[in-house]
Formats: sequence, structure tokens, C-alpha cells
Amino acid sequence: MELKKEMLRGTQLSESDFRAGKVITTDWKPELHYAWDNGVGIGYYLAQLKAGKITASFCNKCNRIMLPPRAFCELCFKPTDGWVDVLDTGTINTFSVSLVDWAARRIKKGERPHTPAVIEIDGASPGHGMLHLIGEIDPYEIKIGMRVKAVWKKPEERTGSITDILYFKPIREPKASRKK
Amino acid sequence: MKNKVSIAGVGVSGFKALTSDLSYRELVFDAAVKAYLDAGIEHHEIEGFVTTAEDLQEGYSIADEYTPDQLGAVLKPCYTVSGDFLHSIASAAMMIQAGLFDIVAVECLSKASNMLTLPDLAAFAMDPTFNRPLNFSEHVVAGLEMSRFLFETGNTVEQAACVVVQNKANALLNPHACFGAKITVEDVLCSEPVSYPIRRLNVAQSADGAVVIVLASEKAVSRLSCKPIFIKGIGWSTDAPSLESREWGSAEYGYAATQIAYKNAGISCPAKEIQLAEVNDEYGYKELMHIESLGLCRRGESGELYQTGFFAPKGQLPVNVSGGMLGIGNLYDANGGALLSELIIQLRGLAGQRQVQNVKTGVALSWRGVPSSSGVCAVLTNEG
Amino acid sequence: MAITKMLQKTTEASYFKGSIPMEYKYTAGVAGELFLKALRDEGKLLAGVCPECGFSYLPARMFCERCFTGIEKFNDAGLYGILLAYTIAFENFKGEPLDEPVVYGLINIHGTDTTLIHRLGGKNMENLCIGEEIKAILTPKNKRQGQITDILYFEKV
Amino acid sequence: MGLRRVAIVGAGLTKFMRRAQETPKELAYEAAKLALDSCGLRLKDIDSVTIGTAPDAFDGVHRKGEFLADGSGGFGKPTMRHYVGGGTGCFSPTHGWFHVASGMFDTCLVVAEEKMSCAFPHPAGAFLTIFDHTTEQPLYPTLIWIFAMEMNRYMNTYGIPKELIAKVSVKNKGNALDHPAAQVAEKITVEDVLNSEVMAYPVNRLDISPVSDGAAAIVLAAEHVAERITDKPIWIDGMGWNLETSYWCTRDLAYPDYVEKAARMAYKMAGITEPHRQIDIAEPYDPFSYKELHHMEGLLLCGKGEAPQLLADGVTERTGRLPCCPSGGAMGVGNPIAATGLMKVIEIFLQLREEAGARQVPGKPRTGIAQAWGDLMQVGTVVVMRR
Repeated sequence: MELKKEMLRGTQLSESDFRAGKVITTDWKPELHYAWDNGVGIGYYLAQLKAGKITASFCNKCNRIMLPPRAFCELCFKPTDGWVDVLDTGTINTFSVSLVDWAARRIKKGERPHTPAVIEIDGASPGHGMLHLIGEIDPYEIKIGMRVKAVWKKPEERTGSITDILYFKPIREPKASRKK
Repeated sequence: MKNKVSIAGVGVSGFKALTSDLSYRELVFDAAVKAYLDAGIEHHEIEGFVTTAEDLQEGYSIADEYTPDQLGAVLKPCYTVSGDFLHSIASAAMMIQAGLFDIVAVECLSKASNMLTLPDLAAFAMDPTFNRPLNFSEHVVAGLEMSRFLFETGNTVEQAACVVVQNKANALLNPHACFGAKITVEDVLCSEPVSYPIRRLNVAQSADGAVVIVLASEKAVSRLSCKPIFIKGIGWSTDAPSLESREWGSAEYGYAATQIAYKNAGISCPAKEIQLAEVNDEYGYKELMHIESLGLCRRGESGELYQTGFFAPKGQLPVNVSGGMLGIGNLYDANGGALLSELIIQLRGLAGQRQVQNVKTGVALSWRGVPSSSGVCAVLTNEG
Repeated sequence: MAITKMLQKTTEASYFKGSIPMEYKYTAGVAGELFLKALRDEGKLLAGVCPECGFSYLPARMFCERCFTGIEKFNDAGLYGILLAYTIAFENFKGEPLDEPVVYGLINIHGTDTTLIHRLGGKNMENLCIGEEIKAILTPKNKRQGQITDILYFEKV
Repeated sequence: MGLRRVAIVGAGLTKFMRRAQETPKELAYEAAKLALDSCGLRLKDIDSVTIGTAPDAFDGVHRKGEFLADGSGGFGKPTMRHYVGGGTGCFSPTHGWFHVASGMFDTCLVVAEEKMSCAFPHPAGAFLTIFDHTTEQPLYPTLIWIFAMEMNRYMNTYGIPKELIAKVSVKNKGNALDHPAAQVAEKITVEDVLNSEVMAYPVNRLDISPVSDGAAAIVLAAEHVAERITDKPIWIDGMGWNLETSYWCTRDLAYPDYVEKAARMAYKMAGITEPHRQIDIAEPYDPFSYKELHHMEGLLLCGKGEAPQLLADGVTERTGRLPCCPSGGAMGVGNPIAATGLMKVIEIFLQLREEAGARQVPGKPRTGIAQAWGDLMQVGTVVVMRR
């Protein structure tokens, strides 16, 4: 049996009728609030961020240095073997220049576009990166492979959050000195 | 059931009112490591994974994203059932019966302590047009149901209070339970009113914990070192989800789920063939309702039998020796995990002080809490 | 525990707070719209009867959940019914104590097969009995908003 | 595989719309009812129900599976909800298959629904909370970011120009002109896509599927039952699904390894050894334009980085050697998440039965696949179907 247009149901409402209240609607704003236990791995990560350090965990079976740090290695399925401070520099794996915010609102005229990036952190295993923002550069100058360094909040303003790093800014350094 | 499915391993982490020292990932990892050890397998031997989650309970828009790592399920076939843990068990069992996999791990988690607005969340499960504008709580729905159930069956408020007393006492002997207490029927009946006839002590308090269970096919279990428990039958059902068209005087979902499970298990006279039951008792009266759904007594007789000690740990048919949700805590969709793990421990004869003697067949009946009308019934046996 | 770096001091345990910041606007649906409009404009409670099995739904529905037949006929079920159960709530839906307890009833409108949860109020509230005849009291016509709260409460007849 | 073979015997859809008057329950009912009608069954003929639906944060009801149960035909029946984020729709037939292949039930009604418009003012807000609550949400990420970054990585790794990717939108929105449920069917050009406003570089507005309300449903039956219902059963011969780590920043964003693993699982079950030769028609998931190409590669329909050229050469047009998204896909028909995946399954079902009308691909296709993707760039779900 072919599905023909006249067989398919569904009543499309016009946006203007809807917004003008011509259709009966009921509003609700749920209060959905949480306090998630950080536990061991993320708890240590945040405490170290507050101290101005990016800390990873390592597994002596697969030899990965993992970011964010974790209490167990998800691949070897065993406890991780220790913490290791990594650098606050890294390489842009990928990025975007976003003209909309999280609620799909367009940014205002003259406002700087959001510039999120996946940054592979120096000292962590290859590919172990984090989501953060890029700053101190024209958004349209950002390139994949660009070297960046964290810009931190002042120590007294840090709260133990990923936002203790304000953003990452480009650095210029000779390629040879790149730390693996 | 065709293609016998067995339980090869079980791991429990918790249950506690708070688990502030562990993230949700770490809590599940602990249960998983224990379960895999119990089954005598390594994580990479597991072919499929089923997790149990509801987004807003966990605090994510897509809770499924955050399930694989702590089970060793990275880059493996893994999916979520948004149901009770026993729904997940049923789903996993079907995969094994169909011959798709031989070893499957099934997970559930409660971090209820991390959800700061649980009453709001329950309200958010109700119909937005016809229920929510009246601002009633989940306890109002339970209060109406309890009131109707008692009216139709002749069971009493005192009998429902006996359930609370017994389950909290049972929990004192269960190292996994944290709401054990020595209280009296008067304590229950004099506790603060919540939604008449429901009082504070009638309501299970929330708790945290994780359960991981390893299921195996007949073929796989024969090469594992564990002593398997067999799933004899499993059934699930949903009554009308809306508050307007469901049955209020009995747990219809329980009857329907039980019928399927008993049919699969070949059980025709449950009170004679079953030696132990674990049922959802988020409210004291729910245990009576569920006992009747399971056919462990005639409709309307559960309360009186309860008072005679029939369902006590040393009675003829012990129910909720674990302490149930009233004693262990309300683990939400992980409740089925608490019920099932108790059955497994009892059927293995490893329940220590609270061990029920000569248990061969046990049954669990879970329910998804207000305002749901879904339940799952699982029949387990230790006879191969 | 299956990990080797357990926290050792209560002061090491920490949490991170967050919210899911969503808002919603729900349509009442095809049948819900008819029901709420009849309530608002005509002061009627509309039931929908399944043409196949005869089950009568109130509030009216677009389909019968029992036999999956579309419902197109709706009838005025009147404002009277019986009380199947009641409860006295001491907390609101947020779990906060109420200044005055609110009584909710499980109500079967005559001629229908369903149960409506609504508030009970008005006279003779002290001697409520299951099985009693009750009646819907509506908000004044000019104040109705096309919501289920256009029924103010149910009271004893 | 399986105690018995399982066939799809009926299918139904609602229209896909930006804003439906119907409640989520009513949408589910309309699709499920049409699916039953299409194969002449009644609800009493159905033994079990499985519901596929993505975030509760869209429809705005906690425990959405419970809420949808009556509209999905679940009253008094064994009813369960399965969930793998955006990948749900193409996992739905698999979950239904468990019910029937296990011997537990002879029939299963599979229903997928999404009503994104309940979220107001905009459902995009729900995507903030798909990110890690502690390590990512404080940065206020959005869904478009992650797509844009993945697309950027994909283009950069293989040197793919944006024009080649934009053609996916042109093809799919064009294909959708013949689809009865279509929400955003249009005849457009590559220039239209490139000139549409930039949302998040390199993603333009016309690279994105719309916000949609809609539902889809199929009926599954065991072999001995299917043969009584229809003389054109479409068999579910292979299925695969695979979930990656939730640490998404650790992944290779240029290639969907999880889709490949899901595909290999499905191909193995269906006895497919050379997918690019043995598969006649495909519905890869296309919530964003580049995703269709990304997924073609993950499905092993071509080599890594080669999909854009196949598209440019017309291979994936309806008249091409390997038609991809002949329905019009999420880009053209619309994207009520879980319902989209099942819509794709239904498209393959209709194509294999030669009932796709104006959309029918030539050459009597015998083997087709549908694929969806979801969670945090993380899960692949694949179904192989044969006539």
C-alpha cells in the first residue's frame, strides 16, 4: 500500500495563531535542579583547576594519560594508577565560529561570535582533548592545528570549575619545542 | 521460556541515602566490577549491554550518552531501556533467547540524592493539560489509590502500617539496606500526615545505589564458574497511563505482568509453588496490592494474612525479607535491581541471617512509581 | 570499592550544581481543545464515546486506547458524578507544606467510564464519604480560561 | 539468527510539522493506527509494543514512554521504551525484533514519536544539557557547535570543499518534494545553501534539518504470522548498534567508528560481505548535510573521504547506482528525531515493496539499509532489510 498524502494525519498550527493564543495551550516551567557528586576523578580535576593546574590520570596497562581524569580506565576496566599534571597548552583539533547561543538565539550585532574548540592538551595522550573556548584572536583567523595556551582566572576568583580557565589564546612557538 | 536464560553474576553498590564520595560513573563501575567477578568473566567477554535510565532523573537531556564507560561497554552494542530495571532484564533476556548474544550485562543506577527537586520531577510526569494545573503531588495520586484500594478490598490503614513496621525491621538484617528501624504501628499511624491516608512513614525515602547483573545463555553459562540462577518467566504490562482511565482499586499492570510470567514459568498455583517474593513497596499499601496481584492470596485477604505473620521472614510465604523499598530506600528505576538481587542472594543461599530456608522459586514484582501504571514480574529458580 | 583512590575526608567530597532550564507550552490536542472550549464557552463537560466498545472518556479523547478506534462523537456528560475516593493533601506538588490542607477527589461523572482527579470544596466537607453524589462548580463564565481549573472544585450535592 | 525470521508487514506515518496541534499521544496514535490499517490488523492482534522516543526534554514529560503508552497501543499490553538518543529510530525495529525473534511474542507494534515544539520558546535549549554537566555545560555549549566542529574536522581531514557538502541539502530537499509527510521539501541550489545565513561556521542554515513534530510506526510479525498478513513481507535480516565512549573530545571526529562497528555487526548477520555492491538502496541519517556523507563512509558504502565525490557524480541520486535518502531524509522530510529514523526504515520498506510511488527507485531493489545516529556523536544504529 502506497502511503499517500491524504492518508497521513496531523494538524499543522500556524505560528501566528499559536502565539496569538487562538489555540488553547498550557504552560509549565519544571524546576529541575541537581547537585551532582563529583566523586574521585572529577572532584580532583576541579580541585586542581582551582589551583591553576590541568590534571590527568594515567593507566599503567594501556599507558594512556587521560583527560578529564578518571578513577578507572574505561578500556582496561581497572582502577587508574595515578594523577599526572599536564600542561595548559595544546593544539586545536577542530573549532567553530558560532553566531547562535545555546538557546538558538542569534548573537547581537557587534557581539563577538562564540568560538568553541576541541583542544588536544600537551602532556595528555594523543587525541585527549577538552571542549573550551578560543579568545584573543579574530574568530575568522582560527585554524585547525593552531597552538593555544590557557588564560586563567585570577586565583581568588576560581571556584573549582572548567570556567576557571577563561579561554585558550593562540601562542607562537617554534614547532621543534612542541611537547609531546 | 524457550532458550533458558540464566543469571551468572550480580554486583551491588550501595544502597545508601547518600553516596557523596562517588560520582555516578564510579558507583556503577563498582557494581560492574563485582558483577563480572561474580560471573567469572572479563568485561571484554560481554557481548551486549543494557542500561536503565530516565533522562531527567539523571539530570541529562540524553542520559544514554553517559552509560557505556563505567560498564566496559565502549564501542560495544549498548542501549538504554527507559523503564524499571526488570524491563531491562526482560529486554536483555529476549536478546539471548533470540540467539543474538550469549552474555549480556544489565545495569541500573540511582543517584536520587543528586536530584534536588524530586517532587517537581514527579509532577512533570503527569499530564500537562489535565493534571498539572491542579498542582497535586505524587502523594495525592497514591493517597487516592490507597483510599480506593482499602475501600474496595476491606484491607485497613493499620494493615498497611504493619507492612512498614515489618519491612523496616527486615531491613535491619540487610547490610545493603539503610532505612532499617524498629518502629511500631502507632509510630506509623501517628507520623506526620502527607496525603490522607498516607503519612510520612508510609512513604519510602529515596536512596542511591547501582546494580549490575550478568545474564548468560545456557551454552555460555555451562563454561562459566558461577552457580547460575535461572529466569523461569518474565512478564511486563502497562495499564492506562492516564490517571483518568486506569484501574484504581487494584494493580492491573501487576496482574497482567504476572500472568505472562507465570505462563512462561508454568506456574499455576503461585501460593504453593513460590517460596519467596520481593515486591515494590514505595508505599506500604502497594505491597498489599502487589501481593494480591501476584496471586499469593485472594483479593482482599492480604492485610489480614499480613497481620498473622504469613508474609513475615519466618512465615509461610516471606515477602520483602530484604526490607523492600521502605527498608532499602526508593531507588526509582533501580528498584527492580534491589528486588532481583535479593532474590538471587536468597536463591543462592547466601543471605546469611535473613536467609529463608528451602527456597527454590522466588518472584519479584516491580512498579515504576507514581504516576506510572507499568510493572514487571520475574520468576526465578535455582533448579536447573 | 573497585577503585583505589577513595576519598578519605568528608571535606574532600564535593558536588557541582546545575539545572535543566527548559520551559514548555503544550497544546491540548485535537480532543482536548474541544473539551476545554466546551468547558470555557458553554460550561459543559464533554465526554467522548468509543463507537466500537462504548467506553466513555471524560475528558473527551480523540481515540479509544482500548480498541484503537477514532472518536468523533462527543456528548455533554453533565456536571454530576460520584466520589470514588478522596485524599487530604498537606503538601503541594513541590513537597512544601500547604497553609491549608487541600482535598482532592477521584470523581466519576455519571454515564462515563473514567475518573477525574479534581479538588473538593464547598459545603459539608467534614463528612466526606466514598460513593457520595457530587457536582462540579465552575468558575464564573467571564473568568474561564480554557483550562481544567475552569472547574473550581466539586462539592457535595 | 533468531529463533525465527521477523518481517515488517505494515507501516504508518503522520505528517512531519513544525508545530502540531495533536498531543504526543495523538501523534503516536495516528501513526500506529495507520500502520495497523495498512496491513489490515486490529489492536487486539498485537501482542507487544515497543516505543522509541528521544529526549523527554522535547515533549516536556518526564518518563515519556509511560505517557505515550496509550497512544502507542500499549494499553494492557507488554510495553517498553528503548532509547539511544538520536539513534533511537533505527534501533526501534531491532528492539521489536527482540520481541518476536525471541519467541516471546508473534507480533510487535513499534512506534516512534517526537513532539519537539512543546519546548518553548525553542527546543534547542534541550541540547545544552546533553553535554557533561560538570566539565562542559558551564561553557554553554549548543548542539550546532559540536556538529560544526565535527564537520570542520571532516572537511579539513579530507580536504572537502563546502560546495560538495551543500549538495546533500539540494538532493534531499528535492527528493522530499515527492514525500507525503514532508515538512521542508524545496527545489534549491548549492548557491542557496552557501548563501543562507551562517549559524556556526561551517554550518549554514540550509545545512540543518528543521525542528519537527511527528510520529512513525511499523508492525512486525513472525514468519508464520507474516505470511498470513501480507504477500510482500520485508524481512529484517541484519541489525547492528554500537555506542562509543561519552568522552567525545577523545574521538576521531572525522570518521564515525561506531557507525562502522554497527554496520559490520548488521552486515555479518545479513551475510553482506561487499556492502557497496550488495546494498541497492540506503537511508543514512542526515540531520546535518555532511552527516549523510560521514555516515555513508561509516556504513562502508565507500572509502573514507570518498562520499562527496559519489554525491557529485550523481551515484546517490534516486536514479543513481546507490540511491541515498530517496525519501528526502531529515533534511527534506523533517526531523522529529526518533520518528525520522523509523521514517527511514519505512522508506526502505516501501521501496523494497515497490510502493514508493513517485519516489520509487528503478531496478527493483532487493536489499536496503537504514541508519541513524545519535547521543553525543556517539551511537550508530543500522538495519538491513530484504524483500
